[in-house]
Amino acid sequence: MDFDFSDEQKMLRDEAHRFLGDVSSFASIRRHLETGSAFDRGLWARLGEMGWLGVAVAEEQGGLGFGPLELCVLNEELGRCLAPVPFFSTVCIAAEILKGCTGAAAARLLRRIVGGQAVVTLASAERSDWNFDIATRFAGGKVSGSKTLVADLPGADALIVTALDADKEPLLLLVDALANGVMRTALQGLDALRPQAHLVLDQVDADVLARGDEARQLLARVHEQAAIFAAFEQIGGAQGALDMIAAYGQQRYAFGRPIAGNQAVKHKLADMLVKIELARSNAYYGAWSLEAGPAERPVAAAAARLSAIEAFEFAAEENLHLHGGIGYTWEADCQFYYRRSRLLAVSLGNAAQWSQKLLAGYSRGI
Amino acid sequence: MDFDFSDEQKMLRDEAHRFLGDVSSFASIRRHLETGSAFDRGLWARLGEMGWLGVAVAEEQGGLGFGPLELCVLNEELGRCLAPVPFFSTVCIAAEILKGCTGAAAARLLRRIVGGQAVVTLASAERSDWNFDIATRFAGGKVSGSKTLVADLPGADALIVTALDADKEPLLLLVDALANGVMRTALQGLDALRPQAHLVLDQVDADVLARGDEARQLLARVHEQAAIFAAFEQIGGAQGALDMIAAYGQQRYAFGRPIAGNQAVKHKLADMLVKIELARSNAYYGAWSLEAGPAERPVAAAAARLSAIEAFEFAAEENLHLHGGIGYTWEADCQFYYRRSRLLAVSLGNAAQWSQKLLAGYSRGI
Amino acid sequence: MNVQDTPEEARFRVEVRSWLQATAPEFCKDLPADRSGIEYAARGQDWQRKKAAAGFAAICLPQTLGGRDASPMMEVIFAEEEARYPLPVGPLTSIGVGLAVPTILAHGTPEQIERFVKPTLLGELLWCQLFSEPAAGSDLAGLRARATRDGDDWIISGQKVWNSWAHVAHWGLLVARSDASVPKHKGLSYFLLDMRTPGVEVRPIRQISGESEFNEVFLNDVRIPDCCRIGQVGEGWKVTMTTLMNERVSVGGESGTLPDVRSVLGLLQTLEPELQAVYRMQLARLAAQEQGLKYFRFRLLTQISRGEMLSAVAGMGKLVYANLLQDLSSLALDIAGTAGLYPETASPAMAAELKKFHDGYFWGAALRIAGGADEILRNQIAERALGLPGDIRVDKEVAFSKLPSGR
Amino acid sequence: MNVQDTPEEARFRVEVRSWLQATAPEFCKDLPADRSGIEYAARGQDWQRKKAAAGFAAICLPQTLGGRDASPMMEVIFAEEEARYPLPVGPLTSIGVGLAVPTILAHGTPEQIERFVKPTLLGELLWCQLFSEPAAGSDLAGLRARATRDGDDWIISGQKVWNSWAHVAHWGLLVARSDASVPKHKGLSYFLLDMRTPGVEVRPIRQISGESEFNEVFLNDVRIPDCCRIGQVGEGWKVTMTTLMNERVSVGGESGTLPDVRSVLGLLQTLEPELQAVYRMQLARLAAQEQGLKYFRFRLLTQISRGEMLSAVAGMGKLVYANLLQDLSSLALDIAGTAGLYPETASPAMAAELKKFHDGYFWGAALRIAGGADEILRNQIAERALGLPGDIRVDKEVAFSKLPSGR
Repeated sequence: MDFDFSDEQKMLRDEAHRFLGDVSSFASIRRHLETGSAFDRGLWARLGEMGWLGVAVAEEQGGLGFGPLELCVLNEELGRCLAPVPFFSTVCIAAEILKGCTGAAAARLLRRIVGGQAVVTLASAERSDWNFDIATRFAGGKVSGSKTLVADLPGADALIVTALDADKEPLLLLVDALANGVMRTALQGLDALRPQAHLVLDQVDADVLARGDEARQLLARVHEQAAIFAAFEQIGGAQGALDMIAAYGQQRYAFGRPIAGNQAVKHKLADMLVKIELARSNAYYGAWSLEAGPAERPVAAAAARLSAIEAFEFAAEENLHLHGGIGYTWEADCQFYYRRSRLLAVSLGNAAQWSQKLLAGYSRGI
Repeated sequence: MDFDFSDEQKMLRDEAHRFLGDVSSFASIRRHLETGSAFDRGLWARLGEMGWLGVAVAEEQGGLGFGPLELCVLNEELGRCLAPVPFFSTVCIAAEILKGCTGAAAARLLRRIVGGQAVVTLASAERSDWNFDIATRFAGGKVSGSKTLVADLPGADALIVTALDADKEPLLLLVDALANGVMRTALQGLDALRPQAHLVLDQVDADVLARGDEARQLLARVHEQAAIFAAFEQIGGAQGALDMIAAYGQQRYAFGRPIAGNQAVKHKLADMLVKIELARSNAYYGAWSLEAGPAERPVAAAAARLSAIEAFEFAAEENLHLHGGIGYTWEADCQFYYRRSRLLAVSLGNAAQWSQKLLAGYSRGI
Repeated sequence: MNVQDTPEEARFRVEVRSWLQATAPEFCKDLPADRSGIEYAARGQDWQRKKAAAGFAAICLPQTLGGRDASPMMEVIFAEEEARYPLPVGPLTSIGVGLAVPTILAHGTPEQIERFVKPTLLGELLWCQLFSEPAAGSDLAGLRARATRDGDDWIISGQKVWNSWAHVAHWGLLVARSDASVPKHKGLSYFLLDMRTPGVEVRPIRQISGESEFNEVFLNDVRIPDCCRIGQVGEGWKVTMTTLMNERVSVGGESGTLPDVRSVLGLLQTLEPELQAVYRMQLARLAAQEQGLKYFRFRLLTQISRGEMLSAVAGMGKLVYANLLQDLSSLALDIAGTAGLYPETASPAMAAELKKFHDGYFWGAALRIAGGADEILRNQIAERALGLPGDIRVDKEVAFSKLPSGR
Repeated sequence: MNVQDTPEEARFRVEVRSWLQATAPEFCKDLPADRSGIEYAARGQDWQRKKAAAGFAAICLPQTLGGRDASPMMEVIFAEEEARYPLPVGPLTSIGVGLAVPTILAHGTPEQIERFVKPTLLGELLWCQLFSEPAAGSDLAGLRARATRDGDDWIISGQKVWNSWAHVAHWGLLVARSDASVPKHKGLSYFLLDMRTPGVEVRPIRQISGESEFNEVFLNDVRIPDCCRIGQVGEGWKVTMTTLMNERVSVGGESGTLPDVRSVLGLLQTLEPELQAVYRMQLARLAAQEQGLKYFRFRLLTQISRGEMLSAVAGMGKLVYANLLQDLSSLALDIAGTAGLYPETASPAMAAELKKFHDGYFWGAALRIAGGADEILRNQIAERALGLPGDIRVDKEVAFSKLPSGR
């Protein structure tokens, strides 16, 4: 039994923890928000230099040649510090799709991602998300359609777009974000640190990355993987919220002693830790399933998501609450976890969808 | 605004509280259980003498001529002391059905109930309950069929039986429990204080009490009423459990002080009270709807049930838990509320059914 | 068991209704869009004057003070009817009428009563409450603003927070520490502060929602004449309790601008049927709470109508509502999925609904803290309604200056 | 990230498996139906002797003591493999092997070690634990059983509860108060009690489920020679902690006789589809907990496998499992409706399932209390894993005899 990350992976986590602790703070997040830019380009460049953008990309494609477990580790740390970079869109989704595609265009773009020269995002949501129940059409080398919510679109250089051809065959297309006919409209939402935009494509040049069943399966696999990565991000956020209130609860005095000495407070913090450790355990299993094979993956992803949603939501709500009045002010940092926990709770499907998936997996007898 | 029971009704409650406090204790419940008899006949006779069995029956039928609100009040007190009498079956269901029937047989039986000479119960459950999706048939004055779970059947003198005639027309029938062809099999269940039995009817003489739409509507109305009465019973039980642990928490010392001084304990007791007061408020509205008319009744019943289930279950579980080891012993009385809360949670339909009903009512726009 | 008015209440309601019908619409017209500005406050003062003239400014007060000596239920009825109109009411005037007036009546000198009560009822004086501090919220008696005697004056230094309307109020209700050498509850004194006094600086607080409904108030060597002290020196806590006892029992939820179960049900119907069902148990539980709160309020109103004192359990209204609001909003945002976080992508009607859930998500968090945090209310219910033991207190007998205070 | 054994662990597992295959079936045969009687205990002793002979009785102990000096992970592996057979194991032997032996090894004299360790490992001596009292559960150090010195002996009077196997045990681990004039933790002493001593009276406790898995033990002027004291006089609390630290970290849930999510899902399928969906969110949350517990246990095993100390958070396993068991059972009984409360009305297969939920409904309640109640575990996690402040204690510095004790 060695149900844990390897020493190397833990070293990467510690390194990420230290590095992000140095360069990304709530103060830097606030400065970034004031600039109004799509993401923190300076930090993104640093991540590229450190190799993080290609951590799970093969060495022959310019990456470090590690696997999904390293992405888990990095997502946890990025989730904790809420760094405003398009890591999830570009590295955990787009690059993972490109890795599954053959062809020179995919390989070229992957190299640009690894080198920090391209931010890439998946544009798939229309009526719903992560499927081919879509109206976007591809014909004669041009794609037209619109996508409702595209994460990190404002700063993207290239897009992976889901579409159907004339025979309603599924396609994954590659589109240059600066091409003629690409229209992006930034959206105001609950979590400004992860900008989303509306996308309209009007007769835009596009290359085919994958088609047919291959495209369908690739999308489904990346969706499941992404759920597990997201669980790590949520666990990082939940742990960040717990650490914040544990520290505050020790230094904030009321009735002559630290508020964390009250059972009403300390038992709530114990519950936070319990929820986080359950979620972490499920996420570990999810991580294991990323390497071990697809049979366990749907249930592992669903259990990881459900418990991570619960852990992060509880930690974020009660962190804010236990800070008292100050927690409700803009100057306090509680809001960032409060917003992010809500965003991540619905990213990639809401609790009802994951509940269905988990129980369906149980019934099939995993 | 006078959203409260009347002074007379409160006097009845206080009187019931005193009377039951004198005659029905956990000690007397235990003695009753050891006798193995179906119910406490001595107590039942006393209830008859005090007029409780006809409290909601018109004076011309031998009753006291009050209404359903008086039944609410009595159910709360009976729920608190868990008195082993067939009050709910006989007075809250059977008598309420008989009040809605014309005909001499119904009137005669009602008089016998009021006088304490008849325990009567409704036998309706087959595949499901409280409907006419049943196999029991009535032809040539005889009824045949079987009913899975009949509350208080072991001690019943007469039965009200749901059946269909040859044209599949719904019927409510009156059957003498001692008639030829009536077979009862007592069942072992979670709550021995409210005995249930299996019923088989083989060509048993029966009188028709009501038929067709009249029978259907009567059954539906009594079901809704019963839900509201049951909510009061649950609130009485929940309050009994809260009172028990509040007293114990003050007298049980650990770490040099009463355990109820710990926030972990006192906040839980505060939550019990909050749940009880919410349930009580909904039950009051339910009580009001019993008199005010049928439009609000489904939603009122559903809200009352859901909150009463939650309040009683929480109070019963945590009462046992906070007693510590002693709470888990047979000699402690926590078990009686623990068992009863589970029984009442599913009597008259489980939480899912009441949830559907409540939201359906909201959607209709009550 | 009756949810209708008594005959007397019904008569009063009719009177109020017809007066409002004739009077209110004019005051609802063309209200400034900025609901926190000076112009809006002026409109609120106008309306208060109008109410006072008609004898509705202080329904429970004696007629000699401009009231009508009526029961608290009549005040509830007036408020219910008034709430049917989008009038410029709320803390703007109620801090003065509902908190300052009863406090001054209970503890003030005849001169103070003469000077402040009528002008407040007439809408001439607007008030703010200067109680909470950055380091004294749940533990209000741990406040640190210093009051130092200087001849006939007091000099106040400190910082107050969560002060609604401090930026337009004429006067403030202020509690400060006049003696740090005695235990915390014993060294407080209570003052009325003219907000135009030099050294008073009011700054808006930016909330997590981005809005600013509250202020913080900095007091830099602010001079208050001793004639503006209420109650004895060192007895400020007693006066403070009078103010706090008058904070109205509110169960909220009456506002159409905040989410309720019906609005979540509307949203739920946009999902496919099987997913709808998955959310139904949770939503039904919240619905039973919402209903329970409504009828709990009916029971409180019945007590008020009978002139009975409300028990400590009345405080559960805010406790339940605040959590319900947060839970409902969070559930709604879960049902709505990612698109729900970006209202502008929806139809205008749906966008307005979604905006409501966003507001509820933030405001629910605020309500769980404001006016007695969840934990404080549970303590109160446990101790006052159930008679359970108080917490062990290490700060009761110690001089305030000797208490540990963290950072 | 690997859920498989290390090569060394795998080799050991193969060894254990083949030994069990050859040995265990004989010991599983014709076990007496009464799982708490003397005959069953004798069978347990036989099995313990067999294990000892093969070197599996004390896997982590030095070879000189009859162990094999192996890692705790090997002990886990043996237990996992042993659990595949319905053998007469459990507290019957583990109280002696798992609690008495390490306690005596840590604090006993050479004579005591000589006298008790080997016979216990060989199954000759069965043990029970005499710690809890009616008035000392969560607050174990508040125990009242008196130990009075009398020449070379001690005389013990008091009452102990929750003593598994006390009715067949040869010896008991006993802690009693030798000095009530000092603070509670300082006046305790620890003894080994020969259960055949006059004055020891064992009575079964009837549980709410109607079963009797535990006893209470009355000690009426029971005489213990001083040579059976473990540790110094007044240092009984230290010895007690050693015993408690050895209580195995258990996350339970491995028993097929208790409900799990799969069994509730089976039950759910008997409902009509729309009602099924209504229960699904709640059940999925419990399923995510069940899965989380399983993989949490994998993480603990990994730590054990590496020879690391388990952190205080390990205690959450029991906390989560006990609540999950109660919640799952209660949910199942809700799904099953009234009929579910009367198993005999169902088919035999369904009746067995329902019986499981009844058991879980009672046993979940028991588990939330036993071996550290929910509240005690939350305190431990908060204080030890998160480093938060301890509760204010009024009983730490006061002589035990001066402490208030309620009734």
